[in-house]
Amino acid sequence: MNKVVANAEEAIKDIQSGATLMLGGFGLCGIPENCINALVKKGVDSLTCISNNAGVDDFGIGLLLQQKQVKKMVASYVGENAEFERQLLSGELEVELIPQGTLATRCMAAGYGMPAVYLLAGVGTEVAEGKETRNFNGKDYLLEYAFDSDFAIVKAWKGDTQGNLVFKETARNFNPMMAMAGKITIAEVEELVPAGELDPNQVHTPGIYVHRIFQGTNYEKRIEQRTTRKRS
Amino acid sequence: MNKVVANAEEAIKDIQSGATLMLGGFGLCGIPENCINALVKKGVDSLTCISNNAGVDDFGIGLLLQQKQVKKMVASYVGENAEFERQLLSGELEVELIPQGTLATRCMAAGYGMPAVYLLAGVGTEVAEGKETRNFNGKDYLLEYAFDSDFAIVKAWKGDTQGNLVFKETARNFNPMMAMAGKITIAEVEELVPAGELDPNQVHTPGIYVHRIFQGTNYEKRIEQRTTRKRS
Amino acid sequence: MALNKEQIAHRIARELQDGFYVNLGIGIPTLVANYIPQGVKVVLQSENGLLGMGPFPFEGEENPDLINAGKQTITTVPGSVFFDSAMSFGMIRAGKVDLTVLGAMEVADNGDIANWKIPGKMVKGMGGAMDLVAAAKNIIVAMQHTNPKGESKLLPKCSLPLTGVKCVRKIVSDLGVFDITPDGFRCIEYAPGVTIDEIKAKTAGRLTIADDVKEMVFNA
Amino acid sequence: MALNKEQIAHRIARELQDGFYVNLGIGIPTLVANYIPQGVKVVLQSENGLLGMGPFPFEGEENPDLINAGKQTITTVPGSVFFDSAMSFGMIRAGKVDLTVLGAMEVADNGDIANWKIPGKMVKGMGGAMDLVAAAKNIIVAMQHTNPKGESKLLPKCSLPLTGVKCVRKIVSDLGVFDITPDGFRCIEYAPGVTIDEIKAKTAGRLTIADDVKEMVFNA
Repeated sequence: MNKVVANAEEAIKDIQSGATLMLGGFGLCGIPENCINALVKKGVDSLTCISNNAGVDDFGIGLLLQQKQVKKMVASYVGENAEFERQLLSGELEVELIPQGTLATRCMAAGYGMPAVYLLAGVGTEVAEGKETRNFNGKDYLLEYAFDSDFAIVKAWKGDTQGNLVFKETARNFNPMMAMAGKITIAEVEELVPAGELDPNQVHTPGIYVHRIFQGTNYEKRIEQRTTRKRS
Repeated sequence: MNKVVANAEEAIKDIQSGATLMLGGFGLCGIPENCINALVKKGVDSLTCISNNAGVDDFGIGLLLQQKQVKKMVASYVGENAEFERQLLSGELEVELIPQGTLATRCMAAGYGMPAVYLLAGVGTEVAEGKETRNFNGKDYLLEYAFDSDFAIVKAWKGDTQGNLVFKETARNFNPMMAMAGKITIAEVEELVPAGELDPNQVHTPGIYVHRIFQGTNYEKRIEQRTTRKRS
Repeated sequence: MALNKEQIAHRIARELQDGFYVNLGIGIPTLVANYIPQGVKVVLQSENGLLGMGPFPFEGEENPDLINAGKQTITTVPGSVFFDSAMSFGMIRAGKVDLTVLGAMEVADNGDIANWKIPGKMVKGMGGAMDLVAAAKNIIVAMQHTNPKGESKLLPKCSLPLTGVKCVRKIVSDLGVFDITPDGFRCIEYAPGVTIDEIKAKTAGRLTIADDVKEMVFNA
Repeated sequence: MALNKEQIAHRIARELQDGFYVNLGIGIPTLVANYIPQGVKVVLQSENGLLGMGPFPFEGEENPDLINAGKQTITTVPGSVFFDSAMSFGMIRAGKVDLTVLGAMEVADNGDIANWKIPGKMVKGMGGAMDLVAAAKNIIVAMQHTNPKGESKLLPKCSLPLTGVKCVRKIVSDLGVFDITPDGFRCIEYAPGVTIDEIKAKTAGRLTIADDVKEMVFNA
């Protein structure tokens, strides 16, 4: 049982062009920086990326977009990226927009072995078009299917050699559900510790969901909206 | 926003006869001992209890059974209780047996606002009788509904004044899902601390799900199967 | 005189009750946090995975791992808790959030809301808005009563693609406060100096005026 | 000579592969943990909410908050992790557990299993058995080949209420090892001293004998 790999290059080495990837993070917070950089370097293309956002032009998934490695983006909000907009308007890029909670829950459904769940978001809107609607207790719900993803790539704060993961603050976001949902799950962590060092009461993602893990390097952790207040 | 109550009596004071209650715990591990004792003392009856097990004769839900306070038991396994068996065979007690994972997931569904989910357990067995079956990707699943419960009563290790809960080891079990699923959720904890003392990264149940909290007393924590090995 | 953004936020803050869990959207709704009445304690939810959001950090103390749903750097308050996005929307869907405040491009007199998409413009996505409006039990919209061309944004029917149907309970616009009722918008307060006639002229949807309609008062 | 319980467990342990996540049921399956082959590391799951179950505690070190799915006091190993029961069955349902070993009252030659209910007797419940058999991708049954009356428990069709359908992959009984195939039970090993004729006589369901069938060897 050796889940530890040397680095991002080794972790992603069997990701081929055309693969479907889940990528953790919300905005630029908690994104798998090392693996994204390795995917850019490897140059695979025609990727389908499931991620809440699409990064900015020169960071996160934006780096994959710049190299035209993404065929389809499945996201809830993609507003921060000029190259994304260009490719979308030119028809080079396919986009499927999904309500944020539905996106999260479709990942969770996959991790919990539930093929489909009934959710409220989008009832009566164009999101409901083509979807099965069903009424429970007087309310309409949409049938939403679990995602099917070849790989899930997540970023955690700490991890151990068995693949157990702990996330930090709001960098948790989509990472735990995606970690549960990948056929192969790759985790990059800021700090990799030996099995037994994490408090077993306080692990967010049990290692059973994680197939490969490595300690990442040079995290930039770029801030998207730096908002502050003055000391009074 | 004052969620803290003095004790179990105050926490359960509006639970009336005929109520539906979820009670956390697996076996005798992680059960809300104080609230069960208070329910016995209060003497409410005709209760519907949703709990994985039914305690033993003189501990846990068994105490409610002895006083004939339970009308219906919804559980996955009830094998440890002679009075239970007597009431069941005499027709005094109604029992609905549900696969353990389905029980857990029907609680979770309630907490996540999902009216129903598709689950595998029981397909092709008598558990499937009368249930809707649907095929996804070549596999049959049963449509299982979220539980609807007036109260959820859970036991945690630590809690804070805002209702945030942390569970210990396998005493976690059903408690977090039930905490999410009650219309009113009551939490008894071994240690109640001021808001801000728990690590916000390491809370299992966010306080938004918890309506009343108190520090319990005199936990017996009875062991059901004491198994040991000899020092070699 | 029509309310400014701060005043809209100030008025909405009066809807907060002690113990409320509140989700504040981007823009004017965010400002509501600055006007929480004394003696009222609320917990702010950020749908990316936080209960107990605090103010922006002091300069130099920004934490890239701690942002709100608007991707802004924030802080936490004592008793805060982090969770994943599935649980976050789970608690919204299960009705655990007491109040949601968000902006809108259009609201219809039956409570329909449109705030995510303008045909012909680049569509950036709905983010969490559809989840919030579909599930929150109490939705207040903070908005300008008219668009820059002076056209009403309180309509008989939304012209833009919907975000959610029959979900808005109350609107606080620059002109007044409006409940959504079976009879359409009901004006219950008007901004200081704004006339009922002006409100009638600028409201395209069905409108009634409450018998006890009154002028808003700002003491602060 | 037919295998004893320890030998059944010993034989099943040979199915373990390095890195497997394994759920061991109550009874004989629990004993499998004592025979994990050298060089093979597995992680034991207990469906009440634990990965990384260790042996029973030393006397005096029992912890009431730390039990397995059989409600027995246990310990953990380094790297263990606790979680709630919904996640526990979620990982089972999602196929993350590599191997499930459990007991059975009856198995049919199509892989159906019955192990939870005997009509006329007090029904104690299925616990997690139905979830496990419905979802596990690899199920091995540990069982006696016949009941105390000498009747076969490997049947053409289960007579007892089912726990799951077409789910068992392999049986290790006191008489041998049997794969479930489209042609029914296939004997691939027989217990030392047990004859094929005895196996045939005691198996009521469809049975084939593998060409390379061999006698089990226990070195330990």
